[in-house]
Order: sequence, then structure tokens, then C-alpha cells
Amino acid sequence: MKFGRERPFAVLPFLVLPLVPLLDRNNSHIDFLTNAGAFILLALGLNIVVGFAGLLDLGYAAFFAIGSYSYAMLASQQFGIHIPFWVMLFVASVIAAIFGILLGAPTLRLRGDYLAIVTLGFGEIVPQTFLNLTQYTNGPNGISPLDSPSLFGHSFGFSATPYYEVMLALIALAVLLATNLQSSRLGRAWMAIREDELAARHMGINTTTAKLAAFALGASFSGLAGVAYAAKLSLVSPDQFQFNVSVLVLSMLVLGGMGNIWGVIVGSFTLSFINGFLLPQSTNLAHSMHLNLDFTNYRFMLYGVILVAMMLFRPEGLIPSKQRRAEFREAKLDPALAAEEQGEYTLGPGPGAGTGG
Amino acid sequence: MDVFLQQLVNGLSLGGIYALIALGYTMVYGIIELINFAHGDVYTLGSFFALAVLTGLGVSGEVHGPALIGVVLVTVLAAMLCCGLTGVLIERLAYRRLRNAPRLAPLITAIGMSFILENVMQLWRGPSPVSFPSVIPNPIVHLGPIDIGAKQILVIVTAVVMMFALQLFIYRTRLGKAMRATAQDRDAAQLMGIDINTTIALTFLIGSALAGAAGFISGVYYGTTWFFNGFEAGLKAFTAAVLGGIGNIAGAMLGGFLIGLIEAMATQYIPQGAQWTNVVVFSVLVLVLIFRPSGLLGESLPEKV
Amino acid sequence: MTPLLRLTDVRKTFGGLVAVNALSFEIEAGAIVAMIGPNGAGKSTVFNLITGVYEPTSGAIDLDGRTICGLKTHAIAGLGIARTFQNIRLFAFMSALDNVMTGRHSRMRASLFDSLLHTPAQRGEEKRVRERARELLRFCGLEREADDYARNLSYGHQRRLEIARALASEPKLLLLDEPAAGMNPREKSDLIELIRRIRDSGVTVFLIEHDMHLVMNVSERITVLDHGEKIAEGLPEAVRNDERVIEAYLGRETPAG
Amino acid sequence: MRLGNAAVRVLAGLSIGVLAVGCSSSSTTSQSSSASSPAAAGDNSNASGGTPIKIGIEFPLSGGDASNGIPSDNGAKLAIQEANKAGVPGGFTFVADDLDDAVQGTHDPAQGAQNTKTFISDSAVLAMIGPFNSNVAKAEIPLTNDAGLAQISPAATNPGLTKGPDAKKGLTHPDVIAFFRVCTTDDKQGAAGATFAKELGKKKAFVVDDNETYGKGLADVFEEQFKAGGGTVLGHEHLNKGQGDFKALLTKIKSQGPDLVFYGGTSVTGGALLRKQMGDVGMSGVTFFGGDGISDDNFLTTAGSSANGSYYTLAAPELSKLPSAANFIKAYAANFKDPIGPYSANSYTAAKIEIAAIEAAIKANGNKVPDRAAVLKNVAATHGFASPIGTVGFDANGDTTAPILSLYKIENGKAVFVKQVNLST
Repeated sequence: MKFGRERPFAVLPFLVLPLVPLLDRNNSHIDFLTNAGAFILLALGLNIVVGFAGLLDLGYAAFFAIGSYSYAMLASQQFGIHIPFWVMLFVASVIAAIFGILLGAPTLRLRGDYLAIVTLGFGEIVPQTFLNLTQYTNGPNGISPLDSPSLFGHSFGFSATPYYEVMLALIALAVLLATNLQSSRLGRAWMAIREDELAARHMGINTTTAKLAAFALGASFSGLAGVAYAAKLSLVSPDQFQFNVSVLVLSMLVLGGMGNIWGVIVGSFTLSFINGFLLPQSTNLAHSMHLNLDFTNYRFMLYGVILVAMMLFRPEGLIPSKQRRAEFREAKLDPALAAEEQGEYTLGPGPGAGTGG
Repeated sequence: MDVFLQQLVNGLSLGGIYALIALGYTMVYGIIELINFAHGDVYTLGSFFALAVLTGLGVSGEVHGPALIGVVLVTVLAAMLCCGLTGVLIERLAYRRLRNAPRLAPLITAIGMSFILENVMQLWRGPSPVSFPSVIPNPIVHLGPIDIGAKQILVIVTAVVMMFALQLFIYRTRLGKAMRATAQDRDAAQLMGIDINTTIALTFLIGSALAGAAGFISGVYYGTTWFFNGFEAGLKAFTAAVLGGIGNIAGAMLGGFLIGLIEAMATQYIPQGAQWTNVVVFSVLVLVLIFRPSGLLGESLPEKV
Repeated sequence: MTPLLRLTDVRKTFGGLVAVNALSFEIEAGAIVAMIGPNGAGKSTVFNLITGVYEPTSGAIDLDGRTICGLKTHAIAGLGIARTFQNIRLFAFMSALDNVMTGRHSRMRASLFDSLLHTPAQRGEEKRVRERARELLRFCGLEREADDYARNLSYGHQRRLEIARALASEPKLLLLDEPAAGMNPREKSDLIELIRRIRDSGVTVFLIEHDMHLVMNVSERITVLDHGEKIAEGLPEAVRNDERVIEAYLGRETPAG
Repeated sequence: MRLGNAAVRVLAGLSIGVLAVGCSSSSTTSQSSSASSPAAAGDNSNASGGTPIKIGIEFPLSGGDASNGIPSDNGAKLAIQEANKAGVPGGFTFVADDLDDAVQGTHDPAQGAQNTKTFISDSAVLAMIGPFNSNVAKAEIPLTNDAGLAQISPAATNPGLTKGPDAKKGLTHPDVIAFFRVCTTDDKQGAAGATFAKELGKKKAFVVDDNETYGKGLADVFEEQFKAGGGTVLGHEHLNKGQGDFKALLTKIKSQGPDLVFYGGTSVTGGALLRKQMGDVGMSGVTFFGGDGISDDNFLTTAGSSANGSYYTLAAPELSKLPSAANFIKAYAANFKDPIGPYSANSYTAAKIEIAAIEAAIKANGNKVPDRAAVLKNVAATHGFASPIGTVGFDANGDTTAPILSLYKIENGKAVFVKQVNLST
């Protein structure tokens, strides 16, 4: 990927977006944007696992939980430990990455759909464990309040703006790192694994290490998002990290375009916008017109429809990576390829995709 | 010891439900290697279909005498038929087009279908648990120190009977042979004149019909149903299928009973065990996949390399 | 002198099926060596054993006098064995250039952090690797296809791209699995020339091939495999006239020529 | 090309999108926000032709929890309607600004916190009613405390919200509390439950809860109080979310021979099924006792005939036994289709208190819009306030000074009032 020339354009939003709080003084709007930002961060992380390396992770919310709980336990009255927010960003991403490796190491050799289910199981175990370990986590009550971050002695307080700016900075960092990864030795290795794992091994790629790296990096992004989100909310509770969060983030990827950083951002923002703004506003509108309609009840239907419709009609997403579009489009049209596609279980095309015959 | 035996019964009857769902999972996986994530929701849908039929028949409590057989037959068959057709519809809409797509594409649509079904059921019957008429009388049989409800026996027996019926179907009938051939090698099966689309649709029909039966039985057994039941039950049933060896009919039943037993025993013997059952079951899933991905009864499908 | 590659009494069984039995041979550095044999003789299995896809049931495989049995495929690749595949296995949706750069993986040093941060060292390396990859594409006559998806190349070009990708790792030993399959006579003669140039650049070449004309033309030594066992070995002329070889081939169908 | 064009297009789209959000959102709220900015409100206050003063209301209004939230929401709205009809000093109009904290049918702390921030950032909101659930309150209390926004919950009964070592931990203003409640707390409810249980002659209890804030809190207090009163607690188990088969758990419980099963939680999270399945394992003779979480129709319909013989406490008075509630019940029925809920009157009372506090503050401010601090001060000073649920006031923690509890028994599929206690000290 030749990214150099486009970098100025990539930088532009990060110059403009920080000014939004100056234009829009409504705290709830900024708050909404900040939450959307946390999900963009999650989506960027999951994109490394699913989009780059082609491993379907259905328990991604578990790492989000681990990041959030790390902050809650190490930066609150819970144990009287008060590690600064900025340090915790780093610490929690490392903790999340370690859990990523712990989960990944034994499971990454599994076939893709089995891996998906193992991660799903992990995603169920983690919040349940946080719920059950009452003496450390306050069980269902969750941990609250959490330390408010501060910068140069100024506490963030309850205004959304500083969190918004931090979130933007984290997203900028994540975009930079993800873009770097994509055009690097490791990024190529992931692509190769996705395309043909056996051939990748013959190139000297240690597929286990490369997949572990994807898992760990994806988890660490999620850990970052967890810290920022928990600090902003000043609360963690186990019910914030259910399966539907994992599916929501996956839907963001599928909608925007797996593998494409900008696509993922757009997909993520679009879904957050629909969720946090469009549906509630439509509901309010309906109520004001005395219609007993609650559009927020259709939220999960929406995720479902996105997953199904996108996979059927535009599997490469709204803003696809060129490579992914080719993979999905041409792979589907090529019956010879379809016949060959039996043994491999990654999100990429099967072995020998499209080159044989 | 008495408690142990009683928990054995509890575990087996809970596992019977899982086993019935797991049969459908394993059939679909066996033939197209797809984790039909929506299967658990088809099971819940079965209970709602059954409930609708019972309401239509005006049944609100226990039924006795010959009428019982009639009511049960009508309800079960209707639920099985509706679920079977739903399964076929899902396959047609969400999976068939993706049969040759990258491996995980249909898994993603399956998750999507699951969410759609859940939401549809929520809109249909509301977000709270709905009560279900008990239909079948539930005399308690005292076997020494153990109490077994008639419904518990029903669940266990149904699971075993369905398993054997399915085995017979798959190994003794022409359609079953077509299914096995398709599972082994789709292209070769096609060359031998087997209609792949029909065969796969049939698999979904049977698997989903079994889920419909399970839905009715669980409704009667628990006296309630809920739009979200299928998520966890489905996940556990999948765990059961994996534990038994996915693609293996007998394995699915064995796995279902084992998962039920694991839950019951974890509840009994782990201090404050009730809150840990899910963690235990999903840990079993993770461990089985890591250490014995082919499951207890090994693998019934040749590895396709 | 230690041979570059030595197989000693290698046996591989799949369940009850014996794929390779009591196979021993050596390859000297700097040679072009071929392995022939009827379909199903176990030739590709030998390649898979050498590259660590399978582990031998018994016997030893040494590279430069050091055993490579039990090593993982990627480690063996790192030690200097590269290969192409019988049914081309390119990274179909990556550009030709990216394919070759990926082939360079084991010779690259960039760590996870280099990849994340694009350190100056990483950037320098990327630049060098990209240049080297372009050179290799030129070497294989693919300079104009550098930015095309691998799957969009013509069949002959795909075969050559596999070779370029394999060469990117600077192997000591290059395994070519039926490199001429599906090529027209013109492409075949280009291939012969390419194989010679590769050997002249210092890479030992070991190929499996059905095309007798190509094999006799290019190879310096030939090993003949039938039913997983070596039935003949030697110079092309000698092998051509070996009775067991003729029998093995004539007993079934004549090899495509 | 490559990423180039795509990236540029995306960025353009993104920035346009964000700007559009900014613009459209500011336009959608422009009517309210122009009126709500403090300066504007100050300017308009003299010519205050119905200038709205908002009361933020925050309940689960969709999904399964809506059956709790909507009757409570209605109660608060009724009080606001009445106040507007009676005329507000300064010519202001009260506006009920209600937000839903349910996500996918269940109350959600994060959503509650979000809603609270929305209220806080809208300066027209001078007081807040809600939430219904304790875990939601837990997330909201630090926010309203920081903003100095008076908040009264009609139903969040977890004692730890206001009392105990953790209650004030991390509050910006631990000395100026902003969270109040008119319901009786679970420590009183749990304790009353333990007392009632003993009065029923029960000695060996097994405690089960649904592992949620409310249920676990209630169950913990019951356990403690039941033990303190000389009873034996054989065990305490927590349910898994979404679980439906409790036979294994009940077998375990049965083997220990309790004469009472206490359940902390709601019908939906397992209470109803637990009771139903007690019959299946031969425990129908054991008394089932719960808190207000099982005081709904769902318990009666799901548990069916097995529900009979169960007891539950309600952290509110039995309205039909209170003469003061008669008018409220009539007015509610005249205004709303939804049946009255156990906490409708509490919610009505909460709104009444806030309205009185705001009106007093308006008067004290020369008929201009008062600030939140003045409202908060008035709310905190509430005492001897006559309401449908009796005479209420707040203690130093913000809890009601008139904790009234009622006990019900289920007979023939109906809840029958047994007795009522006032635990005020």
C-alpha cells in the first residue's frame, strides 16, 4: 500500500474534528461522538483480527471488558490504587494483549469457524467471571465512580469535550498504527495467511506468531477503548460487555468494509449514528406524533439485516479495500475456485484461490 | 448418593433438550460445514409456534385422555412443519448464495439471521417470558430415593428416539444416503445425479423440524418461553455437538446429555455453583476444541484437504 | 564434501498406505536435479516431506549436514529451501510485487514494533526489499506485471511469478513442482533458460516434471520414483535407457511429452 | 489510486457527515436550546409566557422493564399536569422530559448515565425523577451530585446507594447530596422480610438471588437479618442470567431441607420459574418469599398455580389502605390506560416534591428561573410533605423518613394484602 502520498488527506480530519466542540456546544452531542469514537477504536482493533488476518473473533467484547475492568480496579477507590489514566492506557492495552495471547496461543491452530466459537465462549466467560467475583468487582453493582483523568492538573470532570479530544487522539494513533501495519512485513504476512495459509508458511511466515500478533494487537486496541470508555462513563458493570457488543462491532466492520481502515471507521460511525441518534430521534418523533412506535426496539434487527444483506449483496462493505472486493466478487463468480475451496477456513479465499485451472 | 442420582436425572432431562437442538446443528454442519447460528432461535421459534397452535386449539392447561394425544400430535407436527419450513427459508435466503463464498461469510449471515429471528420473536410475543400451557400431566414417579417427573422422562425418551430415528433415516433411506454423499463430496454427489440443493434443503428441513419439536417439548417442560432462550440454549447445544463430535448424530445426543450432566453436577458440587454453570460449560467448549477438536466420538467425516 | 540435501531411508505412510519407502538420495550444491515418475509415484509427497508439510514416518532429511526433520515449514523455509506448487498457490489477490515481497519474509528483520511504528530501519528495509523484488520480477520477465493481481496474470506468468516469489527468500535449494505444466513450447524453452540462469546465480534446483523433453534437456541428474520407491538414479542418458524406468512408464500410460 | 481516492472520499464523507450531525442536531434542538441557555432563560423570565421548566424523567420505557417504567413515568407526568393546570408562579410551564434507559428491553446503567448527562447539559432541566433500578442509579448518582441536580428515585431500593461506606465514595460533593428517594430501602425491606419470615415460624432459609444489584442487595440484607434474628441460612446461591432450568439448583436446596426459600430478584430474572419448578421437584410445600421484584403479573402468570402461597414485601404502602391515595388512584385511572403500578404513587410524590421545591425557588428568586442549587436545597429540606403515600420527608442521607412496607400473600392467583409496617424511627 502506498500511503505516503495520501497522508495529508488522512491527517485532515484529525485537524478539523478537534474543533467540533467549539462549533457544537451541546454536551450530549459531544458525548455521543465520544461514545462513537470508542466504538471506532474497537472496530479498528477488530479489523486487525478479522480484516487483516482473517480470523473471526466473536468474543471481542471480552477484551473491551478486560480493558475497562483494568482501569476500574487500578484507578478507583476499589482497592485504593490510583494509577493515572495516561499510564493506564498503556497498562490496560498490555493486559488486554496478554489475555489475547493467552486465549490465542492454544486456539489459533483451530479451523476458522471453530476459532469463532471458542472466542464466543471466551466472550461469555469473561463478563460472567467479572460478575461472579463479587469480592473484587462488586459483582452486579460494578465499580463506580472511577478516577477522572486529568491533564496538567486539570480534572476532566463530566464535560464530554476532554474525553472527546482524547478519543480523537487515540483514534488518530490507532489509524496510524493500523495503516503502518498494513504496509509492513507483518501486514503482508497477514494478507498472505488470509489468502493461502500453507503457501504463507512456505514463505517462511510463522503463521502462529503472526496470528498471535493480530490477536494481541486487536486486543490491545480494545483495551485502550475500554480504558477511555470506562473513564468517561466513570463506571464499569458486567452487563456492558455482552455478546451483542461483539456482534455490533462485527457489524460495523461488515458494513464499512473489512480490511479497509477508512471503511471500518465509516461503518462504525454510521452504526453508532443510527443507534445513538437516528433510532432514538425517530422514536421521539413518533412519540411526539402520538405513535406508539419504538424504533430502538429494532436495533438488533438492524444489526442482523446488515450482516445478512451485506454478506449477500455487498460482502466487501460500503467502502471496500480493493483487495477484499476482488476476493469476494471474483471468488464468488469462479466455479473452478469454488470447487477447490474446501480445506481452508479463513475469511480470505480458499487455497489456490483463483489461480488454479 | 440420593442427591447424586437425582441430579443425574435432572442433568439428563436438561441435556435431552440440548441433545434435540444439537441434532440439528450437527446435521447441518455435517453436510455443509456451517455453524447454523440461527438454529437455537429456530428452536425458540418452535415453542412460539407451538404456543400459537395451543392457543388456537384453546388449550390453556393440562389435557387428559385421548384428547391429549391429539393435541400433542397436532401441536408437535405443526411446530415441526413451521420450523422446518423456516429452516428451509433461512437456507434459501441467507446461506445458499454463499455456498461458494469465503468460509466465514455464511457464518456471519447466520449470526445475522439469529439476531433477526430474535427480534422478530420479540416483536411478536414481547420481550418478557411468556407462559406456556402445561398440556401434559406431570405425575411424579418415585424410583427409590429419586423423583422423576413424567415430563422429564418424556424429554429423555424423545431425545433418544429422535436420535435413533435420525440414524435410521440417514443410513437406511435413499434420501439419507444422498445426504451422506453430499456431505462427503458435493461435486461427486452431483455427478452421481444427486440434487444438491434439494438435499441440503432437506437437511435444513429435518434439522429445523427437530428444533421445532424441541421447542414444543421445552415449552411444555418449563411452562414458559422467551424470545432470547435460543441464544444460550443454542450455544450450549452447539457445545454439545462439538463435545460429541460434530457431524456425528450419536455424538450430538451424547454431548447433549453430558452438557446437561455437567451443568447439574456443577450446580450441586461447586460451592455457589449455580452462578458458575455457564463458565464451566463454555470452558468445556474451549477445552474440547483445544484438546480434542474432533470430539468424543471422533470424526465421521473425512478431512477435506 | 557434504551434499546440500540428503535423504536417508525416508519412509512416509498415511494410515496403511505407504507413500514413500526407503528413499535415499543426495543433491550436490549447484546442480539441477530432476525427479520423475508416473502419476501417484509419491513425488509431491517427497517435496512435502522436504518442506516440512509432512514429517517422515522414519528416516532422515539433512540440509547442509544438519537435520531438518521435525522442523516447521516456516523454519525450513528460513533455512533456505523455497518451492513452487503443482497447482499454483500464489496470493491471488495481492499484486505480483507484493507476492514477491512476501516471499522475502524470512530474510526480513522488521519486528512487530518496526511494523507498527515504521521506524527508519523498517522503511529502509522495505525500500530495499521492494527494489530487490522488482529485480526478481525483471529476472523472471515479469517487470510489466508488477502491479497486477497475481490471479490476473496469464498462466505462464503465474508459474514464473511463483518462481520469482520463491527466489525472493534467497534459497540455497529451489524446489519446482511441475513448473512446465500447461505451458506451450515457447514458454517451455523460456523456462529452461530461466532454470539455467537460476542455477548460474548459485541456487541449486530440484524439480519434479512430467515433460521428458524438458527434464532431459535441463537436468544433470535424475531420480526416478515409482510406488514411493526409487527405481533408478543417474545421468539423463542412463535413466532414459533403464529397463525398470521404461517398464514403469510403459506399464501404464506414456508420459505426456 | 489504491487507497488514495477511497481514503479521500471517505474523509470528505466523514467530515461532511460530522458537520451534518453537528448542524442537524443543533437545528433539531434549537427550539429548546435557545430557551434553555441560562442567558436566554434569564432574559425571558419577565415576559415568561409559558417558558418551560423541564423535569427530567428517566425510567425503562421499552421492553420487558416497561411494565415497571411506564406506570412510574405516568405518575410523574400526572403531577406535572396537575401543577400546570393549577398554574405555576411566574407563569412558567413544567415540561416532562422523559428518556428511556432500557436497551434491548432491559434497564441499562450506561444508558441511564447517558440520559442523565443529557439532562445535566440541558440547563432548562431543574430536577430529575428516576431511575427505577438501583444499578442504574448507581451510575447516575455521581453525575447528578457533580452537577448539583436534584434527583428523586421512586423505586431504587438498594441501600448502598445512600448508606454505608461506599455511598459517598467518589462523589464530587459528598456533603451536598443530590440523590433522594421516596421508596423504602432494601435494608428495611430485607429486614422486614426477615421479620415477617420469622413471624411465619420459619427457621431454616435458603437464599437465592438473580445476581443483579437489586436482587443481590435485597438477598444479602435478608440473609444478615434472618441470621441476626436467630434463623439459619443454609446457603446463598446466585442465578445465571437467562437461565431457565433450576431443577438442579432446587434439588441441591431441597437436600438441605429449608422451610423457606427467599428470593432476591425480579420475576423475569428467574423468580417466577424458580417458584414454578419448586413444584416439580416436590418442594411446593416450602414457602417462597420475595421482595417487590416479584410483585408483578409476570410472576402470577408464569408460576401459575404454583405461585399460590408465596409471600412478598413491597417497599411502598398498600394504596387501597391509604385514604390519602384515593384521589391519586382516581386521577391516574382517568388519565392513563396503563394499569397503575406499585411505584406510580411514589413517582407522583417525587414529582410533587420537586415541583414544590421549584415553585418555592421561583418565588424566592422574584418569579425568575431559579438555579439548580436553590431547587436542590428546597428538595433536601423537604419534611412533613403530605402525599398519597403518607407524610414524607428526607433524612440526612436522602432517604425517606417514612419507610412503609407492606406484606402480600398470593392466594388463588391473586396478591392479597396481609399487613403493613411503618419502620420510621
